[in-house]
Amino acid sequence: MNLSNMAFEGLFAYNTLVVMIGTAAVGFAAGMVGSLGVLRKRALVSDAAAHVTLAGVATVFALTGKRDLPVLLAGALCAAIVGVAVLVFLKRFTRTRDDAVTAIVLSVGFGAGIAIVAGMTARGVPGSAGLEHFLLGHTAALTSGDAALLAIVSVVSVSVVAMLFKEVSLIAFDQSFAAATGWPVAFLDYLLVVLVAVMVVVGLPAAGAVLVTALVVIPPVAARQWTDRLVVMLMVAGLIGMVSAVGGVALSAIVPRLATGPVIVLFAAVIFFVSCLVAPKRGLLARVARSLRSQGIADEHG
Amino acid sequence: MSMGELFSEVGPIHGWAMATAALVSVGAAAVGSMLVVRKMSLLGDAISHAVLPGIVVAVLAGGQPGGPLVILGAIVAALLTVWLTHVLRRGVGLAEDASTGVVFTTFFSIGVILLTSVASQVDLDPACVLYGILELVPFDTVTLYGCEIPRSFLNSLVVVGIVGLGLIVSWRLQVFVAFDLAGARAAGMPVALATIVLLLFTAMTVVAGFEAVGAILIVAMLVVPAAAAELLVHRMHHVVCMAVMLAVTGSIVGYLAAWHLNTNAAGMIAVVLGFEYALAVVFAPADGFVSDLMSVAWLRWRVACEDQLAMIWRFEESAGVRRVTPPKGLIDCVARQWLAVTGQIRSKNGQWRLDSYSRTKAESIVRSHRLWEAWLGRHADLPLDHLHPPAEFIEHHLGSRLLRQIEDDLGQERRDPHGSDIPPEQ
Amino acid sequence: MTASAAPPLIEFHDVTAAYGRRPVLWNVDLTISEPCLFGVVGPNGAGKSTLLKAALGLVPLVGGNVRLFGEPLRNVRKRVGYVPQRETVDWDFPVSVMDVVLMGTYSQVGWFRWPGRRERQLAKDCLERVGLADLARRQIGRLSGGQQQRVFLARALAQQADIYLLDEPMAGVDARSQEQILHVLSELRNAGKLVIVVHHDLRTVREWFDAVALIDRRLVAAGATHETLSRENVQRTYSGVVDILDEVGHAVERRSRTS
Amino acid sequence: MSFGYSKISKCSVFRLILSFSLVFAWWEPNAARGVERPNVVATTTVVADLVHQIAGNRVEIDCLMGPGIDPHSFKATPRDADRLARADIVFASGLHLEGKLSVLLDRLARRTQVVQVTDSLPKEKLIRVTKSLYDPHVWFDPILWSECTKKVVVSLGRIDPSGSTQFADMGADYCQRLETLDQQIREKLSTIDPTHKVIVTSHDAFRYFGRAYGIEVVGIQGTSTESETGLHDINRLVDLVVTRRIPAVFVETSVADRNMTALREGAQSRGHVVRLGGRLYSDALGAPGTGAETLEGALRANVDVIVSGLTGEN
Repeated sequence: MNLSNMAFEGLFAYNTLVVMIGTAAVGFAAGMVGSLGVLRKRALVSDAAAHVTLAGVATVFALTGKRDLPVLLAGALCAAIVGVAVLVFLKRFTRTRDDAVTAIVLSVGFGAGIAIVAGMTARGVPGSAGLEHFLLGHTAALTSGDAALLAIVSVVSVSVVAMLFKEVSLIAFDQSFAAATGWPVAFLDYLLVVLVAVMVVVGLPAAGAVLVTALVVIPPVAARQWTDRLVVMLMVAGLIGMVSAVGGVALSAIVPRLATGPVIVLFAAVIFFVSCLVAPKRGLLARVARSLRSQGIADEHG
Repeated sequence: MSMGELFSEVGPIHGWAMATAALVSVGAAAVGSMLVVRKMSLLGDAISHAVLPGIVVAVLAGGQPGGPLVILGAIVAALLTVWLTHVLRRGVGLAEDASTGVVFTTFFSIGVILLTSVASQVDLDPACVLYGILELVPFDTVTLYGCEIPRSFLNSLVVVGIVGLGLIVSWRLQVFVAFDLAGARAAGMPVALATIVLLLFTAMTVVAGFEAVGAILIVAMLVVPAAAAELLVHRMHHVVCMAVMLAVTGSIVGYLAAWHLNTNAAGMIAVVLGFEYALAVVFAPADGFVSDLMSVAWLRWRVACEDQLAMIWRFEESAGVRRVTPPKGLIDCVARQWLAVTGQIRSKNGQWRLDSYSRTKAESIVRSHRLWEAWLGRHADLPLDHLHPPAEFIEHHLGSRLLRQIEDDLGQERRDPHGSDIPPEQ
Repeated sequence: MTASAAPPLIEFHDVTAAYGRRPVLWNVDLTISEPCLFGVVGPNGAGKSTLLKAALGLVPLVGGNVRLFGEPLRNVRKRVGYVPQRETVDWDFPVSVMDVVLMGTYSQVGWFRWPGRRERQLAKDCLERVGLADLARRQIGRLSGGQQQRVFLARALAQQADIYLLDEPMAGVDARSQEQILHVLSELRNAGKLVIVVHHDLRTVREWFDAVALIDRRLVAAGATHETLSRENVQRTYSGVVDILDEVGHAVERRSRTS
Repeated sequence: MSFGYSKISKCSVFRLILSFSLVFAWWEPNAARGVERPNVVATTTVVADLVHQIAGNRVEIDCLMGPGIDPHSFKATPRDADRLARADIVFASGLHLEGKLSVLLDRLARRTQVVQVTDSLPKEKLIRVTKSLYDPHVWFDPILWSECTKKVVVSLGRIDPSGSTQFADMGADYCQRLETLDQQIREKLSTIDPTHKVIVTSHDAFRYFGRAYGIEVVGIQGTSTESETGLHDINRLVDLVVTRRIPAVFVETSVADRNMTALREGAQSRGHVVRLGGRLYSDALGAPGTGAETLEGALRANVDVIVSGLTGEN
């Protein structure tokens, strides 16, 4: 009785609600934006963008000496946009493969960030140590301001996706047709990765690099199991992202000492694995059933 | 100061640190070349996150930081990651990057949850348990035959030795599988074995790399030198050698730069490796931007000079009927001046003349022009007046072997479609 | 006829097209003034697809130019329909047959706006014409090869173009689909459109196409099918004497890089 | 020849050449300096202060992690290796405060003297966190910390025998000062309303402080600063703060303060305004000139912040 009472209270506490709103907004938007990213085979651009932000954060700190969140966020955003620009540039104009380009941007960007931070620390610049914690999540510590920012960016990203859905899905599906009919493929391509980068940067202080990457990748691939329609996939991905966020937040509000961000990721992962098992057409069970049935028919006829 | 004093207490600190970085980078670059070719570059990053649950479990089971149990836990977690990624790709049909993304984020989250809930009372900073500090590697030594050798260096030596030997033994198989998976399978090669061995090597290298030089650096060491080497050279064993060279120089230059700038060596080495890659992008002999620009510029210059020579040759051939027109653009103007200054053409009574050397050159250009016109006229459905422009373009590109081939193809024909004689080969 | 007054429908003027630096299609000079069913025929690797891509600005031209309706491509892009090769897309992509056909209307719909009722009706009609109306909601990967090709054709129809460029629409396609596609193409021709089809099967050329271009890295011959498709021309197309062109192409690539 | 280390920074061209030559150079810790003072490397500012209080200017103290640097986010540079290599003796805090470095220090002990100052403390006086691990933040209990002086005095005496009496005197003197400080702290803290004697802060660095002065200490994060927080813990803290009407919470100099912001917002939503009591020094002391560059100064500053926060002087 007492236990359930406490759990109940925890679920409706102010902080729980704030965190739930913030992460649900990010979960929904990341699911939608991520769907297009995953279909364009750009799933891990988010990971690269997240790591590159450290260089921006460090540079901005070195220039201004301020550790205020808006200043650092601005630096992170610049770095992420430059990072994905380099990424798109290298993909277009060099022979290096996509995944290698992602890994290069990720590791070199992060290394540069660490070098700048360590350089400042070694020179005794106060406040410079631990800037890389910017990449770690503080999901449980979202404030109403954070949640509002996340909600706004999520609304903006969802509207951009809604506006450019037609164009982006076209280049994702059939690039040569898109080019032949006169759509600016390179521009749209860049727009998509910038959208992902913005998502990542805004989500970083709240969710951390790994959670953002997870929210951009896992809900879309889970949603893909359930549907063959793109619009539906985007919606389902957004929904899965949202459900994971709400579920993870609720669970971490009930059970003590359960880090919120990782629980959200685990929720999404569980949804993904369940989807792989029981999805109506593509799921493992459905496929097994199909093969059994066709075997049965073959037996009857044989 | 005597030699005894010189060698007394402190070893060559930075030398050992650099040697360790270089050694790890050799293994990483070799394995990384394979990974890059097989589009598995992101595995390093994935493993660097995904080992966390393995470490936590190992520590909970009583493993000591840097001890064998922790390393074993990390390797097991790394192999699990790799295996699950593979299953998702094959079984569910996910793309490589998506399956990697799903697995490593999930693993990392499991690790953090274990850390905060089960192990929250342990002051278990994953960074302390596994990730080495390159700069301080030389202080952690073991004595071997009376020599103080850093433990990480020895560990890396063992791992790099195993990996290097394994790669050399399975070299042909690995290369075949990397370039033509379907073909290798069709040829009945043990493709699965090759893949498993490669992934095992990757896991070993990455974990050993963490332990020696830290997580930031190993991801860079795996991919960046290999990708740069791929831009510079083309054959697989050249790629591996080049990648190893780039990795080693990157390690040493990066460490020195870190010393000079007083900053973290791992971060700086990653930056230097990135710089090497950028240099490769810009200056690669075949595909680099600079060589592209240079070759285009050089081609334009050569074309301009050759056009001048050919024009004067035609003037001489026609015994003055055709005119030597004044140069049109700047480059033509400079080209003619250059030819005049170097004595290849001379002005005599207001008429331009070729010397014997440049006459040979001019003749071969005209020969190439007319041969091409004749050949094109025979083989392509083109009106007579459309033959000249393509020949103007091609005349600068045909070598003597090709010209002979074209001549053979034309048989007895010794005139171009406009009726001019084709000069014979010199 | 009126051809003298109107500019030719499509005009390749001395087109040399390259992949990277290596020319793969040499000096094609081809003008088509009248609506017809036009076949582009040649052996594998002859540069047939490259010819279409050159017309669409998808490969760089080393020399020459292409004009459509007497104008450069960018002015008349909306009047050109395109059916790419089937291998170029990810068939596992989560779109239905209807969605794909609607893509044909996107360039008319323009930025930011969604296809409306009119476009949906158009797409439905196009699907009807290729005989796939009943499969409109199916995911595109669950169709047979021939059906997929017909979906692509329907998408091109939805572009409502005046010139249609089809890249190997008959490759790996069942007989029923072939018939259907051919039927639609002749309908288009009868409606006064120019239909250019890249084709690799010599046996069917004579009965299907009004005019052909024989291509093997250069234009061998072009004109009305019965005149052009002579034994001699075919031999010249398929004899491979022009393997020399490949070598020249490589020479151009090499010379412009390293010399 | 011998280089004065401080001269190196003067000329950058010289520095560049040197950076290459240093790679292959072998150091001798003593002969390499013109100055005769022994070279002491301390890991954290707290340890550096302890050594400084005992040795004064008889030794040259070099602190690896400067003011405001959380030992958990320490990134080494090649120069740190130089510093360790040139050290005559290395003082560390011990009890795994230095993370990865702790392991290395154990190994370093084979070539240089390494003194982990908290090692000498009897285990029963320490706060046990798990089976084998103890809370390392001993210095927040001045009396317990003063017990570490003995070990420092002995170790310093070994490398500078001529100064050993001076070290012993200064050590005793320092212990006395810490005792006085302890009394002062007790007096100051007694002004706080007993129900408000709770320090809510972002990580569990103040357990010894709490034990010594009878103050409840609640941290959101564990002892380590890297792990993420669960929502349940935040809610629990909000509950605690609101039900006990705690007037202020505290953040630390070296740790991110997001959790505290969220906590205050949560309390505010339930009608209880919590002030940000101010910054407490935890793993690192203040920069020179702040008055908190010594442990005594930092403890006084902390106590002032705590008292003014918890007595509700608005």
